[in-house]
Amino acid sequence: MIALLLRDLRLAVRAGGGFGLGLAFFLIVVVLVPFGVGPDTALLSAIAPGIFWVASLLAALLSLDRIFALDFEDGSLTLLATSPLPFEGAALMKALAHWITTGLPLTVAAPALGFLLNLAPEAYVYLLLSLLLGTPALSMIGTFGAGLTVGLRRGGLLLSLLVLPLYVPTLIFGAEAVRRGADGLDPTGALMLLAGITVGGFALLPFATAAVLRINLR
Amino acid sequence: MIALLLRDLRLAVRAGGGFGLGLAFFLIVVVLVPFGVGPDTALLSAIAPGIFWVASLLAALLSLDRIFALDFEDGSLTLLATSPLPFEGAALMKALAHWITTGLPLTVAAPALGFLLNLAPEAYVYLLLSLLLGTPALSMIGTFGAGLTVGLRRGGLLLSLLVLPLYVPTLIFGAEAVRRGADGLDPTGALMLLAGITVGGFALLPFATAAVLRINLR
Amino acid sequence: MLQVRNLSCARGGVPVLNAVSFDVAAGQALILRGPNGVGKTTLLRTLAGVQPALDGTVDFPEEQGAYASHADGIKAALSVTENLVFWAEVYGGDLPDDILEKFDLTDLRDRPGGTLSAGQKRRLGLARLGVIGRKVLFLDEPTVSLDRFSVKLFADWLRGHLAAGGIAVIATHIDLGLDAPELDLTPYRAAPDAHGGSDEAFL
Amino acid sequence: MLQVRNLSCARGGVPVLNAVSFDVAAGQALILRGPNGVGKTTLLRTLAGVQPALDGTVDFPEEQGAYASHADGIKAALSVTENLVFWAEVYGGDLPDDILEKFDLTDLRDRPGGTLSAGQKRRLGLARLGVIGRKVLFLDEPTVSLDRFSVKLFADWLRGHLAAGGIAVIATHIDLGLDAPELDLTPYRAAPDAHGGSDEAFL
Amino acid sequence: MSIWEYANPKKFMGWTGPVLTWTFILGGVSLAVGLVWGFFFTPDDFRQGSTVKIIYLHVPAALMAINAWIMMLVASLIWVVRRHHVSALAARAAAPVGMTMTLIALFTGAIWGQPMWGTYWAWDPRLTSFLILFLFYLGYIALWEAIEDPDTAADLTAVLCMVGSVFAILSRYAVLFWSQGLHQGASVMRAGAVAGDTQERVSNVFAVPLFISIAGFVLLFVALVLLRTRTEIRARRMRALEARMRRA
Ligand code: HEM
Ligand SMILES: Nc1ncnc2c1ncn2[C@@H]1O[C@H](COP(=O)(O)OP(=O)(O)OP(=O)(O)O)[C@@H](O)[C@H]1O
Ligand SMILES: Nc1ncnc2c1ncn2[C@@H]1O[C@H](COP(=O)(O)OP(=O)(O)OP(=O)(O)O)[C@@H](O)[C@H]1O
Ligand SMILES: [Mg+2]
Ligand SMILES: [Mg+2]
Repeated sequence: MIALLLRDLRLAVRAGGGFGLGLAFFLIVVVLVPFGVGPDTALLSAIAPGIFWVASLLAALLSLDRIFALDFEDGSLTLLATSPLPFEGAALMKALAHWITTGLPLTVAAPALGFLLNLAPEAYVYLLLSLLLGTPALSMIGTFGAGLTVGLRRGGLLLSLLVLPLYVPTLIFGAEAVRRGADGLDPTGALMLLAGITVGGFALLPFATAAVLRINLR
Repeated sequence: MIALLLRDLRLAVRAGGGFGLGLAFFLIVVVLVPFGVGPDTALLSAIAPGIFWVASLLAALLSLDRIFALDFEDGSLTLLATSPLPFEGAALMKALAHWITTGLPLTVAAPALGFLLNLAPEAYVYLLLSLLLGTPALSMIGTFGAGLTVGLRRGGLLLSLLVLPLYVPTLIFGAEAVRRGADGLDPTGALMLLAGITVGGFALLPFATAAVLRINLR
Repeated sequence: MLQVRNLSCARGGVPVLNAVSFDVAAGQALILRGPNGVGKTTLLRTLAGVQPALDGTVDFPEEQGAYASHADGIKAALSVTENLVFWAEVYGGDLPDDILEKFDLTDLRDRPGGTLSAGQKRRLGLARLGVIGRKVLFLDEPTVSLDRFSVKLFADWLRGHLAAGGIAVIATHIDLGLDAPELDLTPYRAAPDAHGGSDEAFL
Repeated sequence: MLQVRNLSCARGGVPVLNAVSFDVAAGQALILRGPNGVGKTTLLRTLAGVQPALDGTVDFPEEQGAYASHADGIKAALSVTENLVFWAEVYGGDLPDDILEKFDLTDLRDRPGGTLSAGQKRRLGLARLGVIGRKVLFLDEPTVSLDRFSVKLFADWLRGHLAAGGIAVIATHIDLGLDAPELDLTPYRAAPDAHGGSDEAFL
Repeated sequence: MSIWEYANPKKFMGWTGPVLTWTFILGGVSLAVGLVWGFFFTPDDFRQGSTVKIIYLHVPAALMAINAWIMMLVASLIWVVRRHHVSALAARAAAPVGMTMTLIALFTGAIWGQPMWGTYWAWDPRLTSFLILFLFYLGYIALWEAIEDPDTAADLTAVLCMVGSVFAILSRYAVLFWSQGLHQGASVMRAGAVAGDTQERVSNVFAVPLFISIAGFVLLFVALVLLRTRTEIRARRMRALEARMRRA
């Protein structure tokens, strides 16, 4: 299983940028919002927690269809399915690789971008915490969605359509945690729920993902 | 050239949903933002023009990599390049097909979604107008980006990274037009500039796109 | 020992093959023949467990099957060696020392998979079979794009594999120069009214 | 009439073939031979104008070339007929009436391209050549995955094409049963120190 | 002998060796002089206090950030028209340097913004255009990195650079349309900067070290680009040798 994780990471790096690209997209969304909304700092600071979370979600989303699509097209997925590797493990590793290449860099960098949207200083630590707890769930849920849509041609949009509703709870709790942090309230509840989603997702979704993949390979 | 346009539209429809998917994504982003930002109506109505434009931009973005990727993988692109069809025309048709499947439905539907974000009533007509004038530019610029990155494995993210900065002027003028409309100011200037970008883009970018495609096919 | 009994299989919900039965003893190969579209790929996929059978049984030593499809599963960004090492690790083994020579890949060892020619890619895809150490091989047109020399190379390797007690079921349109029985699938073609199609219940 | 003079070509910045010259008269075919990786695909791509030549000239009647690569460009969601009609329209022609029979696609006419077997797909890919009405064909392993009957079918069609004054340059590893001269590319292999690779300027 | 011959990789390696050393030395010296003079031997500004001294980093970096892109554009055009490999590599070499300059301008600006405007970041047109410029650099570099074949990469990035330049100008205009800013006008570069008599005039005391510092940045930029181009040429040489060895 580690072999698969390492291969995926290596592929991501080789393909140019690997870790940087998810981050770059995140940065760009964060930069674009003020262009749309206007330069008013009070307004920006009010919507900052939400925008950061929506941006992470979109950054995760955008790289989802690559999780299985390439392996499907070149036949590796079929070969992996007939290999001794437990397919659930493979799904888990795929999610992990996705998180390491998108969620993790984004978590590390988000606080550094806080000032672009005038995020309240108190909220920085909660932004970091909520992303750390929440982005793995985004990757795992997304991997499930990617498994569902793998052989479909217009995968990209359909995938988003399927995955975004599944992302809603993560988004709500994540943004809520940061917002409460910014307002000086106690965000522990939201953070706990976020952690719950991540733990639950990682416990159950690898099995669901392996199942849908097997069906799609038939 | 019409044959190519018709084929692409037919493929989009066959692949399930065609016209609906871009729209659905747009809808979802518009719905997610209140989850992230919180339910404060004054706040939402202030950011509505920006969010609508950012959402259209992301909806356009998400389907970009499919413009050439499938044709590249199955070899049609090489066959098209050696066909009597002018390649510039092919690029133009691809952009048009993309607009018809994402930009157009979104333009038609956006005003109907205005109430979700409490858009000011005066702004509806300008939202429609700005999207009508601006989304073709998004498709054409995106087609150029798709041509640049076709053949690269992690195309999806790199594509966004390249295309989003190119989208900035369109976004600014588009959102500005709606915002001015909402504030009761005169948005003609912004709309004119938007139309200018679209016209300029369609006049020049097909050539750039054909050039980069030829390079990528080498 | 591979035992296939009364196997029926479908593709895209339509029954394709009906009641195929055969045995392949250890050390033996079986060549599947039949015109395009008769169901060779479908049969191999069913044998390998990629898709479920409509009916019948497939029996071979657990955890000993391996499938090689039309697509080779080669990663363009990984080098030839890295591609092979990955599969060796997935199957929990090591890279045999002589595998690169056996498939004439020594000169290409550090080339990225994406820069190989069609035949070189195929050789790499076949080399995977030598790496994973499985006994029962299901091979779908393994020699497509190979030149004569490479076909011989592969046939030699296959003979070695069989001599060591391996089994191979091979769909192919050309002559591999193997001394193996052939099975023509044409007689097993499912009749248009065959039972078991996914929608039969609605008729 | 196809004239190739002193053609050198490179792949991935590395010179592959050096000073290839040949003529093919109208009504003639030329079979390219050579081991895997010698540069057959590269040569065909250069002839068809997909990639630029390092050196030398290719001369054939303007707007008369057509290229068929390893990949067939078949759209999975379009039916067999729709796939062919699209190419006919791109080339500004009509679908010849007998094209489906000629490539044994009549039974498959309404099947989506994605549900064809490997050989059926190939037949569809080849049928495109009959639709576009080009004279000078550059074919890269056209008979991969085809059964014997289909190979014959294609060879027959090709003979007809040649009889009508067409030209074909064909890379293949198997015998098509065509009576055509062969050109082995091995002697034209670019020497390791050949000039013209994209990085030669740096040495 | 035409000037283009100096762009032959071998020639280029030959003449840049000594030039490189001297530009580095000269650049280092003028930068040191400019900065030391600026930091320690100029009076504090009557409005901005000692924070004004950041100008000796900020303004030269900002200027070089823009000039680097212009240089890349020119080099790309030369590559497209004349297909000189060195010019493509020079464009590639300049990008990270330009991006660093952009970052320096952004960071020094942000540090300066805190005392001046009470915030590290404001969506001011000038600052925003630099952010966009940063994104253009990022995309350009990412595209170079993502493509295996160097000639393809050179061609594609050249097209990107040209199209990007058009859009960068458009963005600059769009950003002005979108927000009126807090940022200072371009008084240094105005003709009458030194001799002028407006309120905004940068007085001589500040201007001389500033110009020395700008000269230092320019020389350093040239040196870095030469250095990186040489590295790129060596990498290509390695690649070519490896390819040849593989085939031998
Ligand atoms: C954070 C991002 C910032 C960026 C990207 C930026 C960019 C620039 C640029 C491009 C120039 C050169 C203008 C020219 O001479 O044509 C410049 C000059 C200057 N900047 Fe900034 N700036 C930033 C922040 C600030 C801040 C916060 C201040 C402080 C108030 C400031 C004060 C100045 C001054 C005084 C000049 C010299 C203007 C002149 O006299 O020419 N900048 N800046
Ligand atoms: N994905 C699919 N969906 C529906 N039908 C399919 C699909 N793939 C193949 N078929 C059909 O199933 C039948 C058997 O196909 P199969 O691929 O097994 O043939 P094959 O013997 O391998 O042919 P070939 O020699 O051309 O590879 C054919 O009639 C084919 O058209
Ligand atoms: N995309 C690529 N990038 C770099 N080198 C390549 C690429 N594709 C092929 N090559 C190399 O170029 C040489 C010629 O390849 P080409 O595909 O033309 O061979 P071929 O004669 O068609 O072989 P085959 O019979 O296997 O199809 C080979 O050594 C191959 O490894
Ligand atoms: Mg088959
Ligand atoms: Mg080939």
